[in-house]
Amino acid sequence: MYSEKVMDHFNNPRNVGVMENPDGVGTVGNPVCGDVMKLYIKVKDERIVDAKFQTFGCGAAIATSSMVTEIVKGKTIKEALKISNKTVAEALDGLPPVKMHCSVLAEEALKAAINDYFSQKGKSKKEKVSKQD
Amino acid sequence: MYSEKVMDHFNNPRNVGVMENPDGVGTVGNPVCGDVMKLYIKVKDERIVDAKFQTFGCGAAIATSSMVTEIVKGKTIKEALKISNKTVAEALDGLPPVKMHCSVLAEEALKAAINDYFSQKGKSKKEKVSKQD
Amino acid sequence: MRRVYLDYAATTPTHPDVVKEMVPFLNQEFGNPSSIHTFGREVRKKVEEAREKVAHLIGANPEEIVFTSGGTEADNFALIGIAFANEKKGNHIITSSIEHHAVLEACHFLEKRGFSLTYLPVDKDGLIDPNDVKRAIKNKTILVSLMHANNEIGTIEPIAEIGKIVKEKGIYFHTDAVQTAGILDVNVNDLKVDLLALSAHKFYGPKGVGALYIRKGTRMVPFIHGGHQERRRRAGTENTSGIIGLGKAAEIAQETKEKEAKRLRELRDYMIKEIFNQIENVRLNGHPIQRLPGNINVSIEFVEGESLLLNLDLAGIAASSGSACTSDTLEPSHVLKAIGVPIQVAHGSIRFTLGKWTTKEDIDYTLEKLVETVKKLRSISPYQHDWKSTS
Amino acid sequence: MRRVYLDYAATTPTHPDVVKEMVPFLNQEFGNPSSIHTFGREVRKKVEEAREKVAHLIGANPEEIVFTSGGTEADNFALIGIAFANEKKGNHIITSSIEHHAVLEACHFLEKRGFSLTYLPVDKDGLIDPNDVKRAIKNKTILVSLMHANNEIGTIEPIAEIGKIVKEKGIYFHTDAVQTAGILDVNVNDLKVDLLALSAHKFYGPKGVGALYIRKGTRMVPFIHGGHQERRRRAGTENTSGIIGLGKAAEIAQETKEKEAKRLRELRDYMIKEIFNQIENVRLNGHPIQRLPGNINVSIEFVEGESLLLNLDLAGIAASSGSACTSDTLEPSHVLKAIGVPIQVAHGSIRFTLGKWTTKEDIDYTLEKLVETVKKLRSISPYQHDWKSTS
Ligand SMILES: Cc1ncc(COP(=O)(O)O)c(C=O)c1O
Ligand SMILES: Cc1ncc(COP(=O)(O)O)c(C=O)c1O
Repeated sequence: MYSEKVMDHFNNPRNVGVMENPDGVGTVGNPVCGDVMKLYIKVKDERIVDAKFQTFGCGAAIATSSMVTEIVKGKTIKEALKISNKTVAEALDGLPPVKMHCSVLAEEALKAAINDYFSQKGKSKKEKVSKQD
Repeated sequence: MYSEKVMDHFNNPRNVGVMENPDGVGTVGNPVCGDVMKLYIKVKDERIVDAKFQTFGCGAAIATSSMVTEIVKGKTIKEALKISNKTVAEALDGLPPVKMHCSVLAEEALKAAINDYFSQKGKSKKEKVSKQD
Repeated sequence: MRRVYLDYAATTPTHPDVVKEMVPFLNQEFGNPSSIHTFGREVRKKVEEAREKVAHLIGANPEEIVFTSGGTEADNFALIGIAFANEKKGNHIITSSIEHHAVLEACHFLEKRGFSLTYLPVDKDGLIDPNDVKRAIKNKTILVSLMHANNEIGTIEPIAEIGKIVKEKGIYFHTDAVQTAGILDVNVNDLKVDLLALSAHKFYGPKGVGALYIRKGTRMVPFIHGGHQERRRRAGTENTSGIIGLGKAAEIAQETKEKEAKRLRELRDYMIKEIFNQIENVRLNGHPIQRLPGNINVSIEFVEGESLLLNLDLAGIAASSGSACTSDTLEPSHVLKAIGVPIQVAHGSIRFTLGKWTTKEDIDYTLEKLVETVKKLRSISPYQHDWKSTS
Repeated sequence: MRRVYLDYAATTPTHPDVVKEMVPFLNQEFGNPSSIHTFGREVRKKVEEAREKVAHLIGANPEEIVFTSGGTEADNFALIGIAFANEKKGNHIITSSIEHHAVLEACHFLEKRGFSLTYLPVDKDGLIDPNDVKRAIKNKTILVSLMHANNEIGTIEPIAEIGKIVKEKGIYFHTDAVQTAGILDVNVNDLKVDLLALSAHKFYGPKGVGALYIRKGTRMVPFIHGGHQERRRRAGTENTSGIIGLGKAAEIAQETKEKEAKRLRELRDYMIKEIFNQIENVRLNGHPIQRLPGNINVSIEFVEGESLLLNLDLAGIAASSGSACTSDTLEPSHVLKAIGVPIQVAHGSIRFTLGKWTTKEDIDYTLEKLVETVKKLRSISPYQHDWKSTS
């Protein structure tokens, strides 16, 4: 069902946990739908220097959360905004069709965290990032 | 499907063949239906002293023909007229339901042969035997 | 790695003695039972012996047993066969909201073809109320179809009591006994049913073979049309090795089911008790007592079911989030919904089903891994502190 | 006693290599392929491999293969699934008078439910005329269903030619290839069919499993309703060992069928020639050339078929009077009737079907016993002198 990469990230998720004093936090999903992702980022000079997550959800939800934190670390905010759900899914060697929505959730969580970062920086009005599909 | 007795009479039919100068001959059935029986009897002092048959038909048709000739030998005409299809079927340890009509055919062949015997004796008007079901 | 199979309600391994009976009918005694030659007649005899064994298991006459390709076909046959044969009499059918998809989807098919369906509710333990059945019966009702025990939550329904009501009204009564035949005492006369579906692979027989009991005199049309097999009630060359396997499984079940059920109930109750002892915020789904001997279904809050299953699988443990056939969808189970489990809680549901080869050691190992996994998943979850328990 | 099986068209022994593949899936790899745990996933993989092999055998894509409980279910599924899904478009279906009961009885079922059927005639060799198909097509025609080869008389129909006609009209085309799949070259694109039924036990696979090819985009409803198996097109827990056996049988057939067909044609023609040499008043039923490699069907006048079969059976030889599933009735075969064999001659018909383990010695032994038996039965018959040959 899942690729080896998915299973690896599911079984040994990277960057799990709460971040103290994050620069941005995004929470997406809904327990009724079975998936909630909370993504924390730390930003220095417009570059994401650390990322952490907490996720309630299926195997794909946990793996995509883990993968997106890995991908995003070291990227500039600009670069990070270019990360799409496909980037995440491909980095995991693909996801089953019924699980593609988890990668969308991961993308949304990242965008939400970056938005939060902008808000905190008082930039929210100028550079509001819109949710992509 | 068939009892051992049926298979025995089918495989080694008793009294097969043409009878020279029979006292009565009955032919029943129709090749279109898949069964034709021809029964010959020799009568002495109102007693059937010999019987022979020729049959075109299924295993049950051959076995019932064989059995009826065995049963009838040595019987008086009166006794022979009491032989029903059930007598024949039971003597063969039963027949499958779809094959019961073969025992009816055997009974009819016997009745036809006896009728023929009566006709030849000029008795046909007085003692005509009616077909039973 | 230790491997522990706790998904006996999804399917069971075929008993080695059953396998031994089956194999010769693949290659040696391979005749078509409809053939009149010796090759065919030898097999015909064994098929009829299997029919007797299955009949015996459920207190029926052999002529009342029709072999099918499994429980699903048997359920479809019962519903569609009765519906199409009796539509002049009426078009109303009563069933429940917690039936297996084999019944529910056949009902949806019939709805599309002009039949009217009533889906009865169940209480919080999954029980159908016999009074609801009584109230639902109309002039046009031709069939009531209710499962003997539910495959997800294990609740055993009051079929005999309902049977009495349905019989009084002169309506056909079908029960899906796929989860109980070969496991519990199942008798068609005690249950007062006209039709009963069973499936070999739920009691140590092979997959792909089952049977429908059809009470003598029941008016129905065939479901699979063709040759004269099964007294013209089910066409198609017989799955001879499968049928003979089903017969053997029935024979073994007849002898062992009582003792085995007792053993499983003890293991089941031990496991439930320990889950409650060792994990917080858990609820048991299904009736606490009127319950299949091997069924444990719990909702573990703040944990999502699939990750639970996958983690257990990585530890060698096979469990299920419900019925195997729905696990490829994302919708939470219709059964949990029907008993009123909140959706976010339903997501954290897991079913362990115990069987012939389950040991206490298996249960202890599973408990250990379950506790570990729940701890881990809750620690990853953003909600371990925020969420309020809903139980 | 020597035992000679010449009823391969009724069923075949499962190939030892197929048995070897199947058995582990009963007891060891016993998981339910719908389960997401390892026990289930291991089996799912094998089921999908089997699907690929079956697809490969008939030139299809794996997603176009749906496993069924045999040829009969596959035929029912094709006819009823298309009919119910397309009834808004039309209610007319075309088939032939020599189809297997699996098709004919499904047609009768549909007739009772408002569909209109045309049963095309055949010529004296059993051939369907493509022009008849063309002429029978109406505005309301939604499906044409014609068999690839006849199971009784072995005639191979011009399916590709008919497929061209049907396709031009945009009508669905089903072929019952139960007697040809695994035996001849069968390719769904060459044949231009949208649906094709096959059955494992006709080519050295197990009984009780088959497949329906459904061309991508074909509009149809499921026949068995329930869980999500087979991409929701056929519900019911999969007969895993059976499906894996079917896959293996397909693989073996792929490699061996061409050579085997050649070998059988030679044996077949030898046997036909010798029957005509050694027995008087015999006629061959079915096409002399467009004929299944292993099929011999002859009417032996002045002899009744069942006694012929029983006598051969006593000599250890298994043959058939037609299709196995009709041999429990007394009616002469509808196929022989359709090709114009007089009824009294039809009664003396016998079918020998040759297969993988048939040797020349088997044929010679059979010829010897056949000649003996015919002689014996004709000598018992009241008609050996009186009857006129009708041939
Ligand atoms: C209650 C119930 N009914 C019907 C079925 C279907 O039976 P089968 O798997 O043999 O198709 C199942 C199991 O899958 C079941 O648990
Ligand atoms: C031409 C044909 N169609 C359909 C069938 C039915 O297939 P099955 O025996 O697998 O049900 C058969 C054989 O019995 C057949 O010969």
